[in-house]
Amino acid sequence: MTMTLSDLLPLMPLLLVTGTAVLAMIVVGIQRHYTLTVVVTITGLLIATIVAAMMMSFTNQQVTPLLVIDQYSLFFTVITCASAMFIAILSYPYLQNLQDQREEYYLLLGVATIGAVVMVSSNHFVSTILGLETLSMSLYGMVAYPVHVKDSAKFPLEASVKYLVLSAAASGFMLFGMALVYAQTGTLAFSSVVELVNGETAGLGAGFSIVALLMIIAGMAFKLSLAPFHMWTPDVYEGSPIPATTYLATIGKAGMFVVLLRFIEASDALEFEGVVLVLSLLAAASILAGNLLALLQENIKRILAYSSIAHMGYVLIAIIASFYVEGSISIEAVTFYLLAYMIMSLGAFGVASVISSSESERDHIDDYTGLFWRSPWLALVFTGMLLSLAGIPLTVGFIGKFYLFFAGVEAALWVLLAALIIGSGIGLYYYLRIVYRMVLKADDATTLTSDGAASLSAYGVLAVLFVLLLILGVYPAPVMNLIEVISATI
Amino acid sequence: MLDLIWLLPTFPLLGFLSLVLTSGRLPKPIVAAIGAGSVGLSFALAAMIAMTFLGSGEDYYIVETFTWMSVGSFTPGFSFYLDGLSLVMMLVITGVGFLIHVYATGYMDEDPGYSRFFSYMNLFVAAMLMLVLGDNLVLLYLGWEGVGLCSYLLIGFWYTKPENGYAARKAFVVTRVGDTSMAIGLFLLFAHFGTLNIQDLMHAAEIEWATGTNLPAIAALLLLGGAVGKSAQLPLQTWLPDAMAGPTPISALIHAATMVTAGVYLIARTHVLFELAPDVQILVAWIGLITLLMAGFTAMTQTDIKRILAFSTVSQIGYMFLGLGVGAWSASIFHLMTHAFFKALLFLGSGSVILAMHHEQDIFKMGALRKVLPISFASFMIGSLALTAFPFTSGFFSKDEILLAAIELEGVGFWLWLGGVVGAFFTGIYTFRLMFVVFFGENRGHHCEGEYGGWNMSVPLMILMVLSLVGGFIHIPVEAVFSHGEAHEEHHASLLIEGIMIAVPLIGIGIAYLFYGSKTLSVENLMASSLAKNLHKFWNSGWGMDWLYDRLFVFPFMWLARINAKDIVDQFYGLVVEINRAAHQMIVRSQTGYLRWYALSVATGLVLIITLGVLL
Amino acid sequence: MILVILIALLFAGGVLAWMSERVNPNLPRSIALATVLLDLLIMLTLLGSGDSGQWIASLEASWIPRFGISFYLAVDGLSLLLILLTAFLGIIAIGSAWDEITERAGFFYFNLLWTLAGVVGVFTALDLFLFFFFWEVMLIPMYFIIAIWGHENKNYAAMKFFIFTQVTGMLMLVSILVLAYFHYVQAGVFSFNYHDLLNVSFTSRVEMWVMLGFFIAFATKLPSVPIHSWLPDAHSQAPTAGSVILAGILLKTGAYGLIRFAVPLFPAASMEFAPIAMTLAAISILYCAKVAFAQHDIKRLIAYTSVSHMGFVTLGVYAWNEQALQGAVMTMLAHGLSAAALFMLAGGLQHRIHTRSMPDMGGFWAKVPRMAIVALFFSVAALGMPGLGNFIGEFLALLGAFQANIWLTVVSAFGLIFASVYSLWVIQKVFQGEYNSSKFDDSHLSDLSRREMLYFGAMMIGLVWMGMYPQSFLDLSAGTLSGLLSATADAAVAVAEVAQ
Amino acid sequence: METIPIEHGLILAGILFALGLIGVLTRRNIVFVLMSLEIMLNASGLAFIVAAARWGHAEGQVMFLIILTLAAAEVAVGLGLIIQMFRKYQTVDINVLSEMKG
Repeated sequence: MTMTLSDLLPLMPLLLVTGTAVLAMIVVGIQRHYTLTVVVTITGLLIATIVAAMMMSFTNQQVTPLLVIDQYSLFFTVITCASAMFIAILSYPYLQNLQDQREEYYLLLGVATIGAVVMVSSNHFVSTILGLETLSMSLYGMVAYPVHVKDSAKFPLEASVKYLVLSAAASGFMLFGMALVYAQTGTLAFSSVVELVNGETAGLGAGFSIVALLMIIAGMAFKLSLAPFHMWTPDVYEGSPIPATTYLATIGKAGMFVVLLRFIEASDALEFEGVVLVLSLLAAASILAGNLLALLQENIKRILAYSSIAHMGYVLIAIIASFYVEGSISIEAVTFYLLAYMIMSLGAFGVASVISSSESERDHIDDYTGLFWRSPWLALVFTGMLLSLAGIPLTVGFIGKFYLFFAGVEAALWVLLAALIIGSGIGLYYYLRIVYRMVLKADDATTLTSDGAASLSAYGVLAVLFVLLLILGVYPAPVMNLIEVISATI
Repeated sequence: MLDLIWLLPTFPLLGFLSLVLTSGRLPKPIVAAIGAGSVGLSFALAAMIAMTFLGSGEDYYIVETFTWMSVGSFTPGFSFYLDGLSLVMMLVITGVGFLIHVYATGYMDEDPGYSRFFSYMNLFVAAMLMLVLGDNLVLLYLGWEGVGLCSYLLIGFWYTKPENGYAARKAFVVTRVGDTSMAIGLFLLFAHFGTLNIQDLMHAAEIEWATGTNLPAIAALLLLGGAVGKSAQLPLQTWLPDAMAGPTPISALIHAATMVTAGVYLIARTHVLFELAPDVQILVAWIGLITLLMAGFTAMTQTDIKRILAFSTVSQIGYMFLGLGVGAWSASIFHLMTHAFFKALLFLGSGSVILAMHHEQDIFKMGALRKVLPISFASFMIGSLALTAFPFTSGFFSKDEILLAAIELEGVGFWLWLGGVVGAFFTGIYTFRLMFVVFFGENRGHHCEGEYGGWNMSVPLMILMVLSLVGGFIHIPVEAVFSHGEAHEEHHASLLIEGIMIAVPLIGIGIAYLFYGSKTLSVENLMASSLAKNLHKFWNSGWGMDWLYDRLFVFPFMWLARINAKDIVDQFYGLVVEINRAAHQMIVRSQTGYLRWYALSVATGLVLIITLGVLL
Repeated sequence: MILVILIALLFAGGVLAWMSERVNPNLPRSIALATVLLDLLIMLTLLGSGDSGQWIASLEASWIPRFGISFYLAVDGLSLLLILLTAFLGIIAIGSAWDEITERAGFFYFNLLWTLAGVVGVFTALDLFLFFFFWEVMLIPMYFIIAIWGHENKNYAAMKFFIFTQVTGMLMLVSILVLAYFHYVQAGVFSFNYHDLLNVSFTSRVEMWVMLGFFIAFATKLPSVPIHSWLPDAHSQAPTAGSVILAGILLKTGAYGLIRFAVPLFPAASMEFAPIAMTLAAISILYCAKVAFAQHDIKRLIAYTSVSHMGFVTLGVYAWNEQALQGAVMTMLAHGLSAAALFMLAGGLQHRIHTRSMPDMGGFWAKVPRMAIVALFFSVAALGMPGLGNFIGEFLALLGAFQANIWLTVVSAFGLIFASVYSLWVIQKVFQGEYNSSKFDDSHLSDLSRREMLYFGAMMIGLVWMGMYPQSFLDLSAGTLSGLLSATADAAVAVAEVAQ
Repeated sequence: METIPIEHGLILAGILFALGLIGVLTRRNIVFVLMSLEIMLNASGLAFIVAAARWGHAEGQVMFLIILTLAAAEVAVGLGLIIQMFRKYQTVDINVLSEMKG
């Protein structure tokens, strides 16, 4: 259990992120300077991203029993760090006018990213819990960040309390489930529950294992906001400042999904029919509930929250399919879809973030009326993101959905595919409703952009995301190949 | 010479195109020259072609131009087939057509739609020529639909009046019912013989189909459907009287002389098929008989000069059908030709009367016109005599032949003959009722300034008068066409029968004289009884056929259309939307905002999935 | 390569048109027109090169190797015919938008050209993934055209259009994937190549389900009862150019899909399904003709007649013999022109008097005689007058269908009667009768301009050409169709034997 | 030596867990809610201890320590929020936090 230097090298990205957080703290400690803090955070995350990307080609090892640094985890480390960096950039103009200490936000962001990186690298309950709680703990802070400000636009306090209480309860589920699995298997690493049940080691019975697995799954389902554990999502999304919402919706979801994927693959949980059934029900319920709930929503954040419920349901289909399908196609599907989901969510929230600020959140659908004629580029990006969420070609969302369909067809999950189609059909309505609002004639001709230089960087982020959206939508082959390679490592 | 036959429809078609493309910008004389001239050219050419053809002694002549379409074995071409039958038809169409065109140059003189009128007329002639000259049924169908279209356009020529539009649409739709039946017949024939070339079809049918079997009967019935539609026979006769809404030259050309006889032509053209289906053939006769009687009754009750003539047309075509039904093919075609002469004459005459009376068409508002309108009177007189089959007028010969052929038929022949004779009796009554009321008696108030129009209206009338008188002596060269269908011996009718056939119309004329000429008998007295009143009303309405069809077809269709205007299928999707909405409203209520409620849902979810998982 | 240029040109032209708006608001339309004209010229060079049954031009490049997806475009006679129609109607649509679209013209022409690009892609793609890709690509710009430049109820109409086509499109995606998966199982490699997938064999139950996925998607686009109801809304709300594109081209992609994909890929299931499909066709023909008659909104009326006419296409396709197929193709072409023209007329009327309500109209003949004659021409064409293109199509379709199914053909033939009822009703309501201007503002009621006459004239010549010498068109598609027929002959025989 | 069967220990932990959960559901005072959460987390901790006893590992006990830390952190953040809440609403009734819904 001793750490060697060769163990430290694979941990470089994690260490870099940690270093970033620490450095930012030191900077704040020496002198409060908003821009400097932001620059330090962004630079650190950027370096971590690059280093992780460079390491991908040659790193594949277990570092202590807790973390596995393989190509898959590095892939998601890259995505996580990059997303965190994007969110940091988006936060910069958003928080610029906050009547409070602004710098600590980036510390929280950095720490949350540490948690996320740990999560995507974990194949051990301890590291899962450590990562998850580091992430959650920081997010409570990020969600509640403008709580001191008198005229903060929304209800950060309410959001944070709700998130905290429910999330802690869910952590409780997960921990209890882990304890039961541990009682069954005697190890805290992700490992096959099934073998033990069937093997000679004294197991506690299949029913026991199922309860254990389902409790863990319930906890994870909460974090992924799968129905019926979804109810916190819209309130927390709505109440948080948009960059925090973005973080919650992207990194928070993706990290957890990677854990779920590794856990399901390692534990052979799908050998139990009960688990398959429950997961299928969760997927179907999430797809239908998410889309139906979003149907007539007037608040963009709530729409995106509900739609994220549905999207998590979509991805779950591929996870279920992984049990039936030979080869790694369904893992690739999950991976690609998560990537796509990150891009489009970042983009969609990014647009909302750019036109909002900490004192006035523009998250009502009417705020977007006529955006196409007032800020055509923003509207174009937003349209692209929404269409991608709806799964329309030319965008990465279509390729993602294609993957899901492919996995579903190979696994012959007809009922879930039907749910996917119905859900997507309903989804079209509310995505297009926003698009329609944007192309309507605007009553007033004011442009909805925040002031110059600060938001320029945010525009850059949106542009990068939009280009990614299109490139991956039109020519996804290179990324597909990469994903094919890394998925084989799970 | 014969190879130039494709020019026949081309001249009027060019006339049509030039008139349409200039769309009313040409001065009237030029329009008249193009309109009438193109048909005149066609007539001249047709006459030359006729002489060449008759001189050549050939039975038929085919001119192929180009293949219309070629899809697998389906290769109809723009090919023309000339034989005795199409020769007669083509001469009647171009000849009578030319006269009517000339007449129309005067008749339509004051109409703002002068150019439009002639463009439609030219198109009609072109289409009609296509119909009779086409060597395959698809080309025939092209002409068939084309004349229908022109008929529609010309009935609704005065488009500002909604009732004219209604009449036009009624004419088109009712005939379209027949056309559809005919189209299905075409499909059937093609499905069985792989060709729609008429001559090939007839040969193939003779060889492959046995007489009296089902298939030829069905095919013949379907074609008959087309024929009764176009020729206004029972049960599709209702459109023709309403079609009188068009200008009078139209009524003369389309609704008397040419188009309405297309059904007769079709049956004559495909007579082989009908001979293979004797039941259907006799049905043709019965349809003709019943139609001619019904129309005869109705004609006696009408007061509109053109409607009387219209019902008389229906009735006369009934004779032709009767003739077709009894196998008197050439007699029918003969009657077709003579009818074209005298009915065109009557209509044109009535046109002169109507113009002179300032568009008054009610005969009871006319009277004593014989002095004021001598030419009209003369044309009416000659036309009426021919119509009533007064001896040695044209109508006499042709009708005679049909009735004699009928009585020679075994079995039902006598009854058919008797019906035809009764019809002739009515013909006498209603024709001379018209004559006496309009041209004799006293003037009933309407001021009339004498003949309207110049030579261009009177000369055609005179030519038609001559034709109506002597047309019966023309020999139509159709023997070769019907060579294998018809017995060619002279009819040997007994003197008694001849006598009856001559006397009955005269009796009819006499009765008309007693009622309307000398007023010895009073219509009022006759009408006193309620039975007579009701009968009058019933006949006047055309035996209530319109009433019946309205209730059977029109009203239900309108009703269905009205109640389902919103498209019930669409409502279904509306329902889906509503369900989604309702589901949203329901489920969104679960988002109460209360933390404890959310916690409850999480806990319930946990219990639920564990229960499910463990139970399975 | 030429095929890529065809599509890329439209995409690029669209972007250019959009960008050029900043320079001059009149520039986009000229750019759009020039682009489509250029495209048409390039297409014309394809004419006459090679036998119509062969692939005249093709291009295959690897695209997404993970799934064996290639960028595979190819053109044969049938495709060429349809892309020519696309370009032709594209020009007409630009013409109809020339004066009508004044707001945000750049974005409008961008959408128009992108729709055309998608359609050309659909007609040329031979990789099923690529086909689906284009199938969906054309929806979004069409959505924008309706949603931005549409009329009073545009949001509803655009949304309905989009959801209908998208949801059924997903069914097709599932079917495509099942097909690809079976190919994978049977051949060991992933492929979405049309020629590869033709060889996939199924059990009959599976084949039926997979075929249905395709059929539903195509039947929605056609459209066929009972999934037609997006069309009347989309048409009545779309701007004129949108209606032209929708009726003229977009509907044809559904028919093309049936001919190219649904039947050849699943011959046995299709033959088995044919009676049902033909029944749906017959219902479409009669039902929609009846509903059309009851409409007051002239564009809705024409939209329903479109459904009715496309019923003949379905009928022809599922009769699956030479005459019927050629009839279906001719109907596609002729209806493309006649429906487009009728929508342009309706749009022109709306532009002039700001209403689409027929009860308010009447007696326009004297006011706008040229328009009346043009309207008469196209109405008459629509009701199937011999000598014009629609007749050839419908007659051949029925002629062929009669050999396949007598009773359904007879029933469908009644559509000819109904067609005359509603066509003449429109003429009566709009152009005949008394002129009464109290119900609308007639200050802008002017006759067709020279430019409009040019477009209508071109379409009229097209219809007369199709009606009088259809051979030019029939020859182009004959090779393709007979190839398809012979490829599916075995299955047809087998199904016929089972039926007996 | 008579050992306590592992099932008994786990059942005890389960009961505790359920009690905590019920507390979260029924309590309106947010302080009690936090306390109930503590009970849930500690129930999990107990389960780990029991399981560790079964296997004779230290891992489970380490996990318990982690849970303790975690619970402490949780409560720290929670109490911070409660203070803010009390400032704003002058109450610790959790039902006041229901402004977002729908």
